[in-house]
Amino acid sequence: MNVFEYQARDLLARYGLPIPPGHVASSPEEARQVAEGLTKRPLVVKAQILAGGRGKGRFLSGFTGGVRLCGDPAQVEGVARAMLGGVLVTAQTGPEGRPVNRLLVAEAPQIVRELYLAILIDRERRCPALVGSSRGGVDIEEVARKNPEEIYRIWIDPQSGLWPYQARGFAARLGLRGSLLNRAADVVVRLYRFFCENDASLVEINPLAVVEDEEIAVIDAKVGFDENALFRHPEIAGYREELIEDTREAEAMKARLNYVGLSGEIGCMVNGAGLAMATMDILQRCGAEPANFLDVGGGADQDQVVKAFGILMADPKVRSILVHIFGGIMRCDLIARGMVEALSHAKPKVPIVVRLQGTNFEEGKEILQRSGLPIRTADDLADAAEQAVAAAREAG
Amino acid sequence: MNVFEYQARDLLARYGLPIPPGHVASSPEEARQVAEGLTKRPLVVKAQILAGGRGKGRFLSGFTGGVRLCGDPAQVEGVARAMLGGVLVTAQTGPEGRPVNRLLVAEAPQIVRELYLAILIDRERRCPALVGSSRGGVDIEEVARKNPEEIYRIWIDPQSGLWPYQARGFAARLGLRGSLLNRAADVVVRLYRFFCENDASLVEINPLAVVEDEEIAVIDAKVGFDENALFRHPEIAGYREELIEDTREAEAMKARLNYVGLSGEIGCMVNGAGLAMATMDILQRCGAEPANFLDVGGGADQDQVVKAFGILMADPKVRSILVHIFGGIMRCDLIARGMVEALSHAKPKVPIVVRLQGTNFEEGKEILQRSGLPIRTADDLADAAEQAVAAAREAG
Amino acid sequence: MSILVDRSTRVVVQGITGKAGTFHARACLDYGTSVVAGVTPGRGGQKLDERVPVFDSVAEAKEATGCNASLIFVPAPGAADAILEAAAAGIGLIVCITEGIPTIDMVRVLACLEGKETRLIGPNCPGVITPAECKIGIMPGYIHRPGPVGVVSRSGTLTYEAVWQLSQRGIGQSSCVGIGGDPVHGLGLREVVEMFEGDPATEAILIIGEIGGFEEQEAAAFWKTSSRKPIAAFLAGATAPPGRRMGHAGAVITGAAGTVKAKMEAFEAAGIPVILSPAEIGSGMARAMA
Amino acid sequence: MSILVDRSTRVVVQGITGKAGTFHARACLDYGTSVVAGVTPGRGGQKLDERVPVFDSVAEAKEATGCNASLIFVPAPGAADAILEAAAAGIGLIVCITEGIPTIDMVRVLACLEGKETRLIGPNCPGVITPAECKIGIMPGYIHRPGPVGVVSRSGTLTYEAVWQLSQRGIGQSSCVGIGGDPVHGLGLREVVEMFEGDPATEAILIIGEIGGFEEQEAAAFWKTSSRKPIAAFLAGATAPPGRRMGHAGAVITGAAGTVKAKMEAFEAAGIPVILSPAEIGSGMARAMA
Repeated sequence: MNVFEYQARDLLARYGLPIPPGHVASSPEEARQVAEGLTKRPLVVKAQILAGGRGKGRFLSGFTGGVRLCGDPAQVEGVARAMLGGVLVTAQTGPEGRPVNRLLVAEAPQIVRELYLAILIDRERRCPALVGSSRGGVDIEEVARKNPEEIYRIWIDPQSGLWPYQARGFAARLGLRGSLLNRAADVVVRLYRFFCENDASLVEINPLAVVEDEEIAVIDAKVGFDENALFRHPEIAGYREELIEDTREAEAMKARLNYVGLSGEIGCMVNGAGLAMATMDILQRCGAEPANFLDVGGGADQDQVVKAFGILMADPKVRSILVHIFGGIMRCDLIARGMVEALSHAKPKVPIVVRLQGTNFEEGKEILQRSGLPIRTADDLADAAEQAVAAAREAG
Repeated sequence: MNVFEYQARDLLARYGLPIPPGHVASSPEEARQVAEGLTKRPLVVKAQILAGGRGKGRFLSGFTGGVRLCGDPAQVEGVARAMLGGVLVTAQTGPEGRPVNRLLVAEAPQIVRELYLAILIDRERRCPALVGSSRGGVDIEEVARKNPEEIYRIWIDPQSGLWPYQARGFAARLGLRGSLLNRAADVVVRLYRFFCENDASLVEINPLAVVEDEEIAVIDAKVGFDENALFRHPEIAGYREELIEDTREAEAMKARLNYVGLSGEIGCMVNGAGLAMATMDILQRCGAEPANFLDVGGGADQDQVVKAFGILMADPKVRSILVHIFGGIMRCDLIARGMVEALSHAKPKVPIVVRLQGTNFEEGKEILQRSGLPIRTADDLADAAEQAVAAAREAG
Repeated sequence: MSILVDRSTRVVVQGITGKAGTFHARACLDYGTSVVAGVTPGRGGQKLDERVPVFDSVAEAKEATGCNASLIFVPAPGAADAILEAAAAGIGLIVCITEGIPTIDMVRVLACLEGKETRLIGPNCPGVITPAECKIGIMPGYIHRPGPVGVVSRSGTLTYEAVWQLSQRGIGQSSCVGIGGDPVHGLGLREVVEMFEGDPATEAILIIGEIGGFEEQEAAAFWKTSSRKPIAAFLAGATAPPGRRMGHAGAVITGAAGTVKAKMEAFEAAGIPVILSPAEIGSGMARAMA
Repeated sequence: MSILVDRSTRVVVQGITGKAGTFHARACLDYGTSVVAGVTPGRGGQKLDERVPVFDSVAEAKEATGCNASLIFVPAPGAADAILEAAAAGIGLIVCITEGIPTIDMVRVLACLEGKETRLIGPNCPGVITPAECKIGIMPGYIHRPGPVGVVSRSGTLTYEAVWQLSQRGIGQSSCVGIGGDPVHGLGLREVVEMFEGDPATEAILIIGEIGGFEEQEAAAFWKTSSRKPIAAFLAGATAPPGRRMGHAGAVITGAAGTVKAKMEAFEAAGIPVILSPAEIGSGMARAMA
């Protein structure tokens, strides 16, 4: 779960990381007030969306740049007015862009040098890894492709943790010396503590900058958290609602469902992540696109099934629904009961294809049949996918 | 550095340990107020001194028991009046006893069973150790002597820490089952976290009690901290001043000196802990007793030497002073200068014997000679000790 | 012969008194698995269905019953502890079904297990089954039949689908191992392929992979250099958008190595046939074995 | 021959630009020790007295100078890190002078050093000297003279006193090792006695012990079973009150084993003569060697 830059800054600031003063604003007036409270100039206004490439982005309105330097609070207010409520398109957002509802207004220190610093879990080595480069401020994937020797990694023993000498060695490899060596090492130590104590999945500082007066500053921070660990970080978990832009995903989150909104026309409800992905894959092979990823999992109750099915039915993009269940922990009869309940609340507007297999599949089929609802059943995966695609074409 | 029971309770409470409600009081009226704020009966009033055996202790006034059960706030006030300002003598205080300036007033739950639980650093195995016994509430050293099989120990890998399953296994060994097993394991886990996060040197819960309603309660807690680690625990370091009963030690603490007040007649100033202990030992072999242990260490500056010497001179028990320095990091000339400065503030009332050896000893001797002060010098340790003892006898 | 489990395996179920633990302990018993003990701290002394004794700890369960494999249903906050408890008690095979364990917990667990004899399968996995002998997991037993194909998978229900397609065609399984969908887990794809290579009962191997990580590539590299057994593979997640979590925490594509494309290339380079449609896993495997 | 250090030892001083570091680096150089490098992070590129290069890290120092021993003066909050830095750089002998390191830091350090080749002396110790060859520590050099007695001690200045008494009587030292006064430290009494036993240059052994811990007992047990070299011991702290910290954090008597009485009994049981007065260490050692 990635959080907004302004949220990341707030969390990192508690660990004493050197972050230029600034604050979030959600109206032009508020942006001006924040600017007036800041002492140094110039200032920077940054659109808060969960995607990179903001600097080179463009608003649908034609306004250019999701990150703009301003000389004074009046200019900040003007830029804020142009950005807020707009939709920002960047290389990472796709052509539909992302709505901008909040801005970060902050001091913009003079940057002498840009570095890159990240911490993540290396799943192969099964431990946290530090990644750094003396070439920061640019797309790190591109550096990795073109100049792999300029990317430096160390792996941290999870038992003994990161010791300051390792952080200093790391800072030295980023080309820092003198007092900057110790300051950067301190940043690395604090960032690692933040990473571990908050169950982060990724912390990426790009750029970590050397600024005026031999100081180090965190200019931009991308922070993601391990969703499995949110139960022990209620405050961070509380950010979740602010983060979701897709209303379908917001609904799914409330019902504790694994849901990812996509742009296709076939709504899918599957149990198990692998089967759900395979179901999406076969739809594509049949020439259609899934409207979503939805794994109802093994532990869902009937109420969650009702809600899951409701989200699919309410999605205006959906032309047909494919329910694909291979019962294991999940019982097919529970799925069937949930569907029947959901369909008793609202009549189906699109065709529904169901394939049930595994635990209690016969009982499930019987429930659906007895309900008298217009549900098509399929015996295998290929049949189910083909029927769903065909139904969507009819409906379209 | 051991802290008072009421301080230990406050610190442990932050870790969610089950501690019966209560509060410290330093006047009979305050004790009554605390008692009125508590809901359950009976109540217990406990004299706050840094020594064990309080329950069987006796005040110099004749009042018996440093731990007394009371039925109501009025009785609490009466007991508090008898204890406060008194001197409590227990098996551990020595015949001179300890002054009682504060009391703990707390609820006294009904105890079903008493257990023993402690965490400390095992210096031989170089790791934290848990020590427990199903025979709590009594002198654990005696249990260790008479029923060693009733004491159970586990050692914790400092890298991976204490896992809950180990705590459960430990609780099971103390004879707990059912919900008590899980509750006691939770206490062990929290106590270990407290131990590590606060650099404790000892945490001893005796008794850890099973009380009414299948609950666990911390009835008495003895907590000590690693003095070397106080720099990272400013709040705990702040307790230090409250803890010191000996005014000489309070002075020494302010000057950052390693000083332990003793009851003999020869004041000692030595550099190095081993040499200081050896100096005390030889005094005793000569038939005298040291008035103190004082290690000025290697890093002391002249100002600390002046203060150290001042404390010896101000001690009314001191009949002669022995200065014994083997210069290493410490330079003998600095010691000599410090002594001359101290003696310029106050005339010596007792004879002073000095032995200087090691770094800059010749310069040190010369400084003392030139000062014209009545200081006797010795060439070796035996000579120095004999002179100091003889001088004390003359003076006595 | 089989890998990991057989008729002699004696299972302790950790978290046996919970809903999932009770349900699946019964299902395993019904399948014929020797479930000899359960563990729920504080519930020691009880019995499940008047036949499986419940203990306070794995150590006690092992001492009383000689169990040598553990099946874990303990909820996520306590699951890492349950794994280490089983390992400390000397359980040789640990199957952790629990979903949603924080990644850093698994990092710590695996660091603690390093150098120990214990084998961990999972977490967030369906478990392991040797058809007609022993089932330690949550897979529906009836879809399996004994036979020559070793199945290893990062998925749960997709494995059932694959097994179902095999069984429908009359192709039985030597053992099926779900290694789990979390980014940091125990036994890896390559290790299981290596076991199948050494297992006389396994004549062919089916890999069910998915997006994320690098394990498919490692398994492919191993097979290419060290195995001559027929093999086929399916990969889920060709259509998954990068950077989003597709249910499995491990299935986030964070680098080029994690894409289906990269994995497919690795399989093809190793000479491993890749089945393109999830509806053709059975037929694809039959082709590979022909 | 000697134990631990000799003319070929090449020393890096960690914390060389601090007051104590500079003072003692010079004193070691004056004694003839090859101090080839210093380390202070952020000060790389400087030189001490225009001859000892300063580096940002031990790894850099080692690469540039081939240093194989480290002498640490880094203040307590950073000392544990400095020890591990030296160990990670492959320094074989680490002498940590720093006083006041938290016990739990040393617990962590020793856990990290476990299984590694590195030897740690200290912390809170005077260091090690092989007279006329190499001094890595803070002891005054002039009190020593080469000779047959191996001295091992838990104390600093008391060791100087003991050495001084030996040298005054014309009894030289093969090596003198101060293992440090902290409860959790590196090399132990027994290990050093064992080294002396194996060192041809050492003909007799002097142990300076003190209250607290169990190391004297272990050393005594080793000597009794495995050494025939003449030996004597002195124990400081007979008059120390129990439970109070006598300067050394390790010198708190917390159990019966830590008392001078218990240690004295162990020495006597092993046949090791105990010198009763600190003024008679020289004569006592001479008697033991006669």
